[in-house]
Amino acid sequence: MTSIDRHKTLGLSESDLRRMYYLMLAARALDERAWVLVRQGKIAFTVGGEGQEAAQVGAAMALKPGVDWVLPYYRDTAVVLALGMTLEEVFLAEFGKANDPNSGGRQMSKHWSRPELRIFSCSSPVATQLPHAVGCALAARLSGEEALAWVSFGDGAVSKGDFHEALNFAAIYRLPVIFFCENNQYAISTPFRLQSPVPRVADRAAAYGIPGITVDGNDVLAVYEAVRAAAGRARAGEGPSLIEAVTYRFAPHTSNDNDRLYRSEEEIAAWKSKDPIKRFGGYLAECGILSPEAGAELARQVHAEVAAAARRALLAPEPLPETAGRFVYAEPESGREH
Amino acid sequence: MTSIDRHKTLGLSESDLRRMYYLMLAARALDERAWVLVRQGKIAFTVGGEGQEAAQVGAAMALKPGVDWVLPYYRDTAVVLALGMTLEEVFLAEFGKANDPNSGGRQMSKHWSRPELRIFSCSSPVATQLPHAVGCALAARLSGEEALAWVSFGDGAVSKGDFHEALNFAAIYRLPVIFFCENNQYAISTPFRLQSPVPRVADRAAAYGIPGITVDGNDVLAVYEAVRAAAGRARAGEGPSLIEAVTYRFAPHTSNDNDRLYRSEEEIAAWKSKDPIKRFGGYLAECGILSPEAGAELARQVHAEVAAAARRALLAPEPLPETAGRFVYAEPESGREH
Amino acid sequence: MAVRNIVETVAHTLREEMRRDSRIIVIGEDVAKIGGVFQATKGLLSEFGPERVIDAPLAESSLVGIAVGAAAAGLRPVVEIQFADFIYPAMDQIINEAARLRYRSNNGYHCPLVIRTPYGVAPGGGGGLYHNQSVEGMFCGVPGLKIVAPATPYDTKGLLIAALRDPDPVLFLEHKATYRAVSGEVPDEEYTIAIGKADVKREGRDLTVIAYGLMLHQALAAAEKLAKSHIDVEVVDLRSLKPLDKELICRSVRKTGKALVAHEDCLSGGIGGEIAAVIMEECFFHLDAPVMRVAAPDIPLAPYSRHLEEHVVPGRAALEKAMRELARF
Amino acid sequence: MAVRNIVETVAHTLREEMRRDSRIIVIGEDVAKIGGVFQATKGLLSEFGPERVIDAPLAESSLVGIAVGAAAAGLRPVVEIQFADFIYPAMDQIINEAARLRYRSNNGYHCPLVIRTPYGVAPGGGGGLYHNQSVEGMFCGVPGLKIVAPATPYDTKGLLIAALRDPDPVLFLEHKATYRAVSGEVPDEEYTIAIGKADVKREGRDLTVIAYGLMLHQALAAAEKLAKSHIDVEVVDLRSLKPLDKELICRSVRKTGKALVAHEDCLSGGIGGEIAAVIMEECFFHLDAPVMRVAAPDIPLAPYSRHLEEHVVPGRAALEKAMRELARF
Ligand SMILES: Cc1ncc(C[n+]2csc(CCOP(=O)(O)OP(=O)(O)O)c2C)c(N)n1
Ligand SMILES: Cc1ncc(C[n+]2csc(CCOP(=O)(O)OP(=O)(O)O)c2C)c(N)n1
Ligand SMILES: [Mg+2]
Ligand SMILES: [Mg+2]
Repeated sequence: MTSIDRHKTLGLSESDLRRMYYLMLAARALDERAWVLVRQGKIAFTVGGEGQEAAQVGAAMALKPGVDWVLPYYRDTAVVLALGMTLEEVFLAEFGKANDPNSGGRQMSKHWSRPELRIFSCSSPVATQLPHAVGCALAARLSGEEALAWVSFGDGAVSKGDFHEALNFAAIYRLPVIFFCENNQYAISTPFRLQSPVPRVADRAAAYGIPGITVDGNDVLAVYEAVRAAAGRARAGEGPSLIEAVTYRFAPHTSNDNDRLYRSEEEIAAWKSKDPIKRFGGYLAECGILSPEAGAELARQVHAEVAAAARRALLAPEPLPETAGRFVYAEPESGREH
Repeated sequence: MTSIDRHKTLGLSESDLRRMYYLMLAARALDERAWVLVRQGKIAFTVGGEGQEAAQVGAAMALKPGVDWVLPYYRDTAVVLALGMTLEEVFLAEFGKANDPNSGGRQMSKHWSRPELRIFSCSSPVATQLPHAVGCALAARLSGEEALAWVSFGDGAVSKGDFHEALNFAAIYRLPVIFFCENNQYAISTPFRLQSPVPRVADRAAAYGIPGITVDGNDVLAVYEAVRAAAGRARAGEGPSLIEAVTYRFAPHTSNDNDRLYRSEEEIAAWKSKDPIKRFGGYLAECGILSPEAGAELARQVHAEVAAAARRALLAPEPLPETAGRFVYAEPESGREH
Repeated sequence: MAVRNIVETVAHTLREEMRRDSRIIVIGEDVAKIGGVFQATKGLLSEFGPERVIDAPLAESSLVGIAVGAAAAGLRPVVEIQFADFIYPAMDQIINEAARLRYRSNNGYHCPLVIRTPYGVAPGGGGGLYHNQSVEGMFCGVPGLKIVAPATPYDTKGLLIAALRDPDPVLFLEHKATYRAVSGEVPDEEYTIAIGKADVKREGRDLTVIAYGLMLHQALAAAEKLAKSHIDVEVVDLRSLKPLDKELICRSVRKTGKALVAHEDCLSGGIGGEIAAVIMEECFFHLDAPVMRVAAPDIPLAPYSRHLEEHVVPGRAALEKAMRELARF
Repeated sequence: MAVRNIVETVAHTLREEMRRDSRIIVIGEDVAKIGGVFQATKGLLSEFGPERVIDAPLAESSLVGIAVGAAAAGLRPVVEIQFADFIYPAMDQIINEAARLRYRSNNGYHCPLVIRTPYGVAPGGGGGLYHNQSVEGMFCGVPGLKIVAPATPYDTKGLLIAALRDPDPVLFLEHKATYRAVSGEVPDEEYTIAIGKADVKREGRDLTVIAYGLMLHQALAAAEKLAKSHIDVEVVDLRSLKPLDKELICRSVRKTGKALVAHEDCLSGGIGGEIAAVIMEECFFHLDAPVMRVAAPDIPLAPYSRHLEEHVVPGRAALEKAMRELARF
């Protein structure tokens, strides 16, 4: 197998690869646009996944949209796009608009929720979603569904008791859960070595007797391969897996962060030279699937789409103040199935 | 090395061994007496460590009383006796008397606390003491003290987030902590296999990059050896260890439990045939340190001591109702150093 | 109509609802094999099997967290927290997750979850500082959560069915001292009691006592004693602590002009402050006396020694004294 | 005398006390290298080193738990919870451990621990449902704990020193909207303000407003406006939420005959109910009107969209309206 056969071995078609590349470009462009909106004072806050697109797209491609429970965390722009959320929907959340399908403007942006796509509701407290994923898997098993639960989180989340308790339960009951850590080296300013006594998040899997895989998170195909394998195990009743995608966050933690206080330009530059998008673009060019020129054209097109989506979202209506009290509890008249 | 040379290799003298045997007998007799007191209606509640004496005495013998921070859990009668708590003091707690040095009758029995011996205050919520031990070790290091922290807990406690968070922190900062799990196979009715996806608690150590040792918890010398080695590592600045002493609880969980609902007479009998006290008595006889006759005589003497201590404690004054409100906060007039 | 005590009623009602609704699962520490340390889930494992009745690992935070995920994904989990004193590790999942799920997803997800837990002092039970606590005061400020605390077998069944069918998270508090001590007739047929509805358990004209759980029974007993002194006490059983039945409370207080709120929890920060404030806000000009509170002093509940415990835990005597004082106004 | 804002005062006071007492350590997420996400621990790492200023792993439960152990073993830990919204995982360690340690050991151990945390809504800050919460109502029922919530730089210094020297656990609440918005003179010398003492920030005769944190400033501003309508408002700054300064509160209410309690937290279960109940108990016959409460509605605080946030968070306008209404009684 030469290096340009990798996607074939994985059963990915050329159109799959083009879609993956498109998703990575789109997520990047979207996140970058959000920073511009913050600087323009149009939104109060943003958080992005720039640099982590390979990890996110690789993982999402291995899931069944609308079937599997997906519990992404706040950096997973590319994940939700891959599952079917539109650019405009993400921007509606960015602006906190009334018809933001995630939360109707109640949550910070990137706090996902899309029941129709089985994208679970994401809150801010770190790691609380891990037990939720276990619960989704439990529900799926009990209902006789084939669904698995995929949940992502950062390297910081691994320190929390929730991580331990969730993996422990999932392992005891061999539940179909994929625990997917996007190890981007930092939890805000705190470097991984102050978060973890072991060099790899995947080393933690031994405590639960489950597979622990470390994968190059900037290699979209490698991530896809690892998650697909874990999904196979999950669907075959072989229980949970822990996957660590080693990657890097290019931008500050959020729009409230100044990352120059805790990491050097050199460090950032070194990681940027491993940009997962460039890398995947290189692979596509090498395979003759997308020439550099076609890639550049695609990037332009994506930027235009992103800009248009942002513009449309900006013009969408704001939430009505008097709706602030709705849905603290069920409303009988809301017509929703309880 | 023949089997009867073991204690010499460990540097334990004959009088050490006699003391260890005495402590095991005393703890057993004390715990058993407490059950009688419950049946007599003299106390409302008890909990005991019968069957776990080898683990407890073996561990405690490797610690420096009054120097090391000791955070025992509610089964550790033998641990506190080994550190210097008297039989009468334990009974004062059993009866909830005013001069119970543990809590003055405020806590359930076996909820230890003895500042003079650096025995930490033990509460009921499972596993909360693990981070406390880490904090004690942190304080000791910062004060330049040579003290380590030893903390014990059951197999159920391993499931809690506190376990994970405490080991993680201790490992990152290489703090002198010995995490000592008395794996007695059950958390109330819940068997270890429903608590743990891995066969050994010690397997968890891999997640923290620290030594994880499983030891026969019914072999007092083996436990001593393991804890002494961990203490050596801790004092040498090599960080924490996780030790699992595999043992069994002979009695019901507490006086409120009916263990026949979840385990068979055969299972209990099989473990009782491995009674750590009989086993150690056999070793002492084999070594010619304590003949069976002398052992029996010692047991009689211990029972008399225990009975006398219980009688004295029974006659001690009850707490005065109007003291119930004291020490919710510091009292300026109490004369205690803050 | 069967006569049952409260713990039997819990087990019986769970069984009946589990037969009717296959989405209900029961999960907690020691709830399956032995049917719970109080036997509140007795018999469920043998009827419904280990898929629906789960002996969970000792980890309250994920216990609730897993139930939140399962509830959102279509099940109807019933979590048992073995003692209310051990609910704190799960606060994050209860407050930040369960109670906010519907709101934050703009009605996209919801969380039909029941958290059952025994609370309160079992007098002389030797439970000490960690098997006797009341926690309701801490949760009554959590929007998105409902809290019920029935005091009779009849109300237990009706409210438990209502909780199990409620589309939002319900904290279901069972006073452990009532588990076996309080028995009563329980209809065989299914019925619900609306969450948020209080109940006048004794009518009276002179003053209103508002209580729940064990204190309800103490209040009723004290009211009988006062009746002999020709003081006619109305006793309101709150039953639901969130939402509060302000309407019924105020109707009663407007009638009697005097109110006493009783709870076993500490005075400061207990739910009594909220109720007293509501009464003042809504019925100030009907009040002939300040709203009184009978509660434990601000001391950790409850010290082990019976001598200390009795001193701390408010009982019938304290209630009676306060009621007489209030009547004298 | 330097002029400082509140967050600078926190950092400055910590530094001064750490110089005086080598037992003080600061531990929290991102407190060392970057000096905290709000810069409240800025400069401490470089002066005191990584042994005393610790960037802890992301784990609030053990963060407090480790500090409890360290406090009992002789240190004086200051824990930062990055946002009050993230304190819930630590509830067990705060309530069951820190607050009960002295009591349960019959004065054998104690826990001199300060937990600092920014709380409250930063208006328009985009913090959403998990960076805006108020948590004081939840802790005011915990015996063994003290709670302070200063509103000015002067009080921040005095209360922080008092907290750092207190032998018992103190929850130190810093309203994040005041961090940079509120500045004032801070004496250079050391001084303490007794925990449990409120302060009359504005004298008046017609009605008493009781507030703390950001609401104190809203109340003062509203009082100035009402002065133009010849309504003379007394504004009490609670400063300490536990213990409450009942004496000062009652002295003021007895004088004015009218009381309004204001907080940003939700109405139900907020600390206002407790205060209203106390006022009624102690000053009933001095009251010319019911004690009023201004608070957020029972809605999760606070939705992200500014349009929603503004609707939910009580501000100066709501206060002013209530004050006028109360004055009319
Ligand atoms: C329980 C909790 N504590 C603290 C925070 C504040 N906080 C938000 S993100 C974050 C760091 C998370 O790091 P990591 O898990 O590595 O994810 P990353 O942001 O690096 O992708 C922290 C401390 C929080 N949201 N929740
Ligand atoms: C947080 C918490 N949850 C539940 C309990 C109730 N409880 C007391 S002991 C116990 C089992 C503990 O088992 P293990 O840790 O194995 O210790 P063992 O009693 O077997 O020695 C449980 C569930 C508790 N004390 N604390
Ligand atoms: Mg990270
Ligand atoms: Mg055990």
